[in-house]
Amino acid sequence: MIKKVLVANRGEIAVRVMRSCREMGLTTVAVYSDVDRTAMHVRYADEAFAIGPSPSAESYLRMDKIIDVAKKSGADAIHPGYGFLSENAAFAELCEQEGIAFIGPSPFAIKTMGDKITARKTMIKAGVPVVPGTTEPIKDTKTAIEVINEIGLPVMIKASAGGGGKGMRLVKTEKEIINAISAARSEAKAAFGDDAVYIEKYISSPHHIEFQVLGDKHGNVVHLFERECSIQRRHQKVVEETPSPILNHEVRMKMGADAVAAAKAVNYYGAGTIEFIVDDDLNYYFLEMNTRLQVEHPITERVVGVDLVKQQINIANGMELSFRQEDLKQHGHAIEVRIYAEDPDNNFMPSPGIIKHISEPLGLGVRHDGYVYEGYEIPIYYDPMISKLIVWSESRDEAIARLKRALYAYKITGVKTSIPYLHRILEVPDFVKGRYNTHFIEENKEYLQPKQNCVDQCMEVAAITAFIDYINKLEQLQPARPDKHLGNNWKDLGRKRSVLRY
Amino acid sequence: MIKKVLVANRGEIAVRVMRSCREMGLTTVAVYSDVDRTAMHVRYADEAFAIGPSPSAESYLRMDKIIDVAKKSGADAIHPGYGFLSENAAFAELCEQEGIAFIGPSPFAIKTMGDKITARKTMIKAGVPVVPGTTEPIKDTKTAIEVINEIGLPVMIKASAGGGGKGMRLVKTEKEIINAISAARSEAKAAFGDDAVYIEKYISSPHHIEFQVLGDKHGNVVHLFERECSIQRRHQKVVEETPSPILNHEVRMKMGADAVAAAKAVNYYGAGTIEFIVDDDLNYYFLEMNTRLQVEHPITERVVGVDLVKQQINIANGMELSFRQEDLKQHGHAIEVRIYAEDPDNNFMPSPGIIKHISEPLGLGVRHDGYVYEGYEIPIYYDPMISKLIVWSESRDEAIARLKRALYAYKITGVKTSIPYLHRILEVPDFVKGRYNTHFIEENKEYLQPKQNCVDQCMEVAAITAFIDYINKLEQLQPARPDKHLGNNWKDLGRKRSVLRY
Amino acid sequence: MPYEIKINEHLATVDLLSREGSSYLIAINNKVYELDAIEVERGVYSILSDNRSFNIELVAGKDSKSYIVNTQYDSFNVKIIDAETKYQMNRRKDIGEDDNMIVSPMPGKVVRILFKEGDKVKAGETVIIVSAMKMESEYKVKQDRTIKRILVKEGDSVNSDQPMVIIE
Amino acid sequence: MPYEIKINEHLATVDLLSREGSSYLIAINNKVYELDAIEVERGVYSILSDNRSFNIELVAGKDSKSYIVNTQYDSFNVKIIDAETKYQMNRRKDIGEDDNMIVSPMPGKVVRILFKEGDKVKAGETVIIVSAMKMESEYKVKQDRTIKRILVKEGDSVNSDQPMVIIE
Repeated sequence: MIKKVLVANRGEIAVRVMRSCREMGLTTVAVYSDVDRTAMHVRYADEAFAIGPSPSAESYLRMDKIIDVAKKSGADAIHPGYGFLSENAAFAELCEQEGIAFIGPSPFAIKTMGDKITARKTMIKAGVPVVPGTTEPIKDTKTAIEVINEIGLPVMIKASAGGGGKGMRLVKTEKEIINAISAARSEAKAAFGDDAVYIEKYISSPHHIEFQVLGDKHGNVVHLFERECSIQRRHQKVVEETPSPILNHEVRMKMGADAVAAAKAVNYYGAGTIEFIVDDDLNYYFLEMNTRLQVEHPITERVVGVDLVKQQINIANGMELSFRQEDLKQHGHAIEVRIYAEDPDNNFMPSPGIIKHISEPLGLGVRHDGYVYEGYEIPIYYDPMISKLIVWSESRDEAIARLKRALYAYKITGVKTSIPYLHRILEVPDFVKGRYNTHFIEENKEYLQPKQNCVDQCMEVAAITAFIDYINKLEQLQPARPDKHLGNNWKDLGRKRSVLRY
Repeated sequence: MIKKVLVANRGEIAVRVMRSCREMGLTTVAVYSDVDRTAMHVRYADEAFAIGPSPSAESYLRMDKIIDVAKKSGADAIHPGYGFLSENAAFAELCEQEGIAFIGPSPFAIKTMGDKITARKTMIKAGVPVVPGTTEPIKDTKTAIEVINEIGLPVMIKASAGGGGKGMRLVKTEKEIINAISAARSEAKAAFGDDAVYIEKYISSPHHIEFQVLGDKHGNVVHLFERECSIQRRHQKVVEETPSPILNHEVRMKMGADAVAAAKAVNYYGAGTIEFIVDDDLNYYFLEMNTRLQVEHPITERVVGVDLVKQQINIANGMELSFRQEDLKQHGHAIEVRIYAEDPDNNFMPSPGIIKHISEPLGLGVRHDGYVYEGYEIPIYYDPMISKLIVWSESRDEAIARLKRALYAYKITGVKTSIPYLHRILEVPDFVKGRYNTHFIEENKEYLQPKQNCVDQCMEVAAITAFIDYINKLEQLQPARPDKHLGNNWKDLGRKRSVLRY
Repeated sequence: MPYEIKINEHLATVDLLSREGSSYLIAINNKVYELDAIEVERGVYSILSDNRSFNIELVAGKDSKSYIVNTQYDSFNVKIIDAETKYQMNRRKDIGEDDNMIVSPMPGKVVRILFKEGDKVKAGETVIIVSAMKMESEYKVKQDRTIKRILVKEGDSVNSDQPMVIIE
Repeated sequence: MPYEIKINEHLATVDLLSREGSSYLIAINNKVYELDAIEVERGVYSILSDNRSFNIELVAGKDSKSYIVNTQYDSFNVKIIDAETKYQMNRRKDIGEDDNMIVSPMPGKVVRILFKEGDKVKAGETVIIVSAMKMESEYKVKQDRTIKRILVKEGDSVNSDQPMVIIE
């Protein structure tokens, strides 16, 4: 049985994994890059080991160093979190060879699902619907053009080895074809070292809906229902919710069964996610499988009532799943938003820096998964996500109201954040109605523009507050000189009351 | 319909009520005493009005001032929270007269349930089981002795007008009778201005289990299951959980039906709580009704999935309950602990003061209802509760593990808190097994003693850290003088890294 | 003594009329506010004005007279203009305005420079690309401009607020 | 130069052997620790010692040499003893030890004084009752004592750390 877990990650997910480890009585080991010495995962862990310079290629992606720390610390398992080495089959294999439990799926499952074309073939064989398109990687432009003519426009060109939107091109008209193919191929080459692409029918008005699955090493696989992730900016999810506002019970059950079939096709064990693309008529197609924990897993945890990290660890321990499909139900509605250190009013420019002040939202139905603290400097080397705010309520409407209330109380100064932008999303009529697809952000640009909410009084009070701070500070700098112009009744008592008591 | 709510309270409950108001789109009005100008409820509200000096008798208990603010601000409803005016029938009546909605039960229900003897009679009439004892207030010692002889020892003497443990005496042997009666009567006189007492059979090994009820103004009443509140120190609840570890389905349903009958007996509307005393054989007796929201209401909200404050407001709006009894279910297990500003290792001495630093626990299954912030001074005038930590999990065992994990991450400096003491409670075998009654704290004194958990290394690291801070501060005070004894390689870079970056 | 104050692009006159403890009587553009202001957390003020409750966050700007002021939903740049500031503002005009520089707002790495000194660029064209936090940011010009000087080269690390390109 | 340091009731010798950046080599009672110490939040240090991670909170004591140090589950009183402190400790002995005073640890109100000056009190008896935060606290003596002086009267407000009764 696992006793000591090395978490090969940083940020909120490292802390989140360690929380579940702590609840299970397991010792935790953190690894950290130079810039992360003061990061929360180092402070939260029982033990911490330095693994090199700040760029992740020299630290968090260095398998040798991580295995080395596992041995030195006596960790008997490694949790990879998401990103970094989490979907690296070679790393999973290396752990196996070194006798360290990899808390994740088998190298075979990672490999099969990691290659989009192999995954597609496997799904076709398993009877899971896929988007019409090529089954073989295309390595030259001529074949690509032939295939596109066969499928019919619009089509999407995607890097075979890709992810995260890199090497992707939408082609709507004939004259774009050649440029799009060569652009996609060169981007794929640069990003993944492989210029193979594949071509798919493009679904206009697509919904991105994914199913959480859990499988054990005894062949049992269940799904934990869906997550609606259609609100994306540059292929990055911004808001996720469950249940999906567009699914009905019948389609949900059919998609769930297909998700289970997809996982079973690769003898999947661990936590994984089957991503589907769904059109307005609720036709759905397998998109890809993420063979790891997802950023947005908390909404599933909240609605289904299962701690997914604990399940991952139990599965890695060889235990059987403690529930069957029919034991699982969806209760109420959960929404997650991702708070980034970025400036939404300035082209989403990343905004690293020192957190000067933070007030976290509290109360009924609010979960907050973060890792920053006052005085912490968000480094420039990694993803600028600060935290995830997850709310739950009985109904979707109440969940939206609760999320607004939580965002209202969530204050961070020192860095710019996406909080005002998230607020605006929640006000967009299409979102309120639950009628949106992956074009949501693009189609609602107008609504998402920064609006000055407060005028007159509010702006004047803002200016006056700065002025008061200025004259107070001035006063403190000149304690001996009585400032006659500062008005009457200047009393010690008053002065004491108006300065911060520390 | 209610549009603007005055919250006639302070601390965590005022903020908690305002959160639900905000989610419902209602404007909130805070009232505050002199010392509470900087309190969170003032900061969180849309509007705030001063109502007088710090002692609550001159501010939060002044009905005239509160009604005055309601009129000035145009508030159409008042939420009293718990404590203060929440169970004051005269205040509820005054609101009614002034045309302001009192978010709570009718004056009649408050009055009937507020007097223990009237309540008892009403329950007997309604067929709800009560503890064997007197039905009339006893005003002289002679009658008291007669009654005690009739009921048989052991008995409990209680102040008729009382609450909170004042004017209560347990009598186990005959020779204690006379002293106990006169002590209880004089204490009752001093505390409540009324020396009437009543006498009840004393249940040894008692469990305190209460049922949450909700009634609307159309005669519908439901219960939202129980809360187990047996862990009490000096009659103050310390830990609450739901479901109760000792109830079974049959008794739960019977008690729930009796709770509903009790509420119906006073035409109850609003949120209320029926407290029962339960013996080891699951015989149960009506103890009293609290005609307000309870401190421990969040565990019910979590397990049943209902926002009780919103229900209160809907009921005050004259709406019918949106669910029937059969719609309500218990999901999983919730535990609440109350964090007080007190020194558990020094006779629970209150510890008011300035919050120097606070780290709140986050993550899966954790709800935190607080009101303090860094730099806030906990005043001496009110209850020293800082916050409530509520955890949920599928199972009781996992909920305990999660609570430990949350307490582990919950850090407050500046004031002493009950956090270490709560930690110890969670380790007591009787608690772990769920086998405890109201004598828990008394019977487990040994387990609850402060233990030095860390020895050797930990203590030495503590000392060294203080030493490092000391030499660093010394260094900063003497920037010009090179301190030769401070070792080699004293470099600017190093110095920068080891001081706080703000 | 009235002060001039700049709020985003607006100029206003602010005057402290009187003060007692945390109560202030302040005129802004001749409109008088009576308010109670207390710094409750580091950089966070609780303001009561006409019984309305505001939480205002102040973040220090480039100097002790500049603030970023956050209200519930908005953010303002506020600058107190005293004699020294006025002098500096006049002086700055002589050596070229801020708008004539492309400045890196955060630490990062120069990925590409698309023009050379002397080139003419059209409104909306990208001049320089900087990478930070796994993302590339493109810096464009808003009007037709000429590249005057380039202060960095591709591959350079840049700090926050470091001028990279001077345009005119 | 080694310092003496008092941890609760224990005395120890602490010596800084060397330091580089945030890395310290420190001997405590001749046991050598190599550790990395960074103040990550105001008053909170992150310590890595032998790869174990500690979060240590320091709360300022009565003077700059006194600390309350909180580790995960424990709290220690730590005092750095320099020459000045030693002098004061010796001096204090002459005018009576701390134990000879009953001091109010927080602001409150004197509810009752149960003895008068000159009275003899037995171990465990309550001398004075102070009310604060809706609760009454009884202050008892641990051994048989005599009331020497009473510095407050019933109804008085007291501040934190205010001496109320001197006993001997």
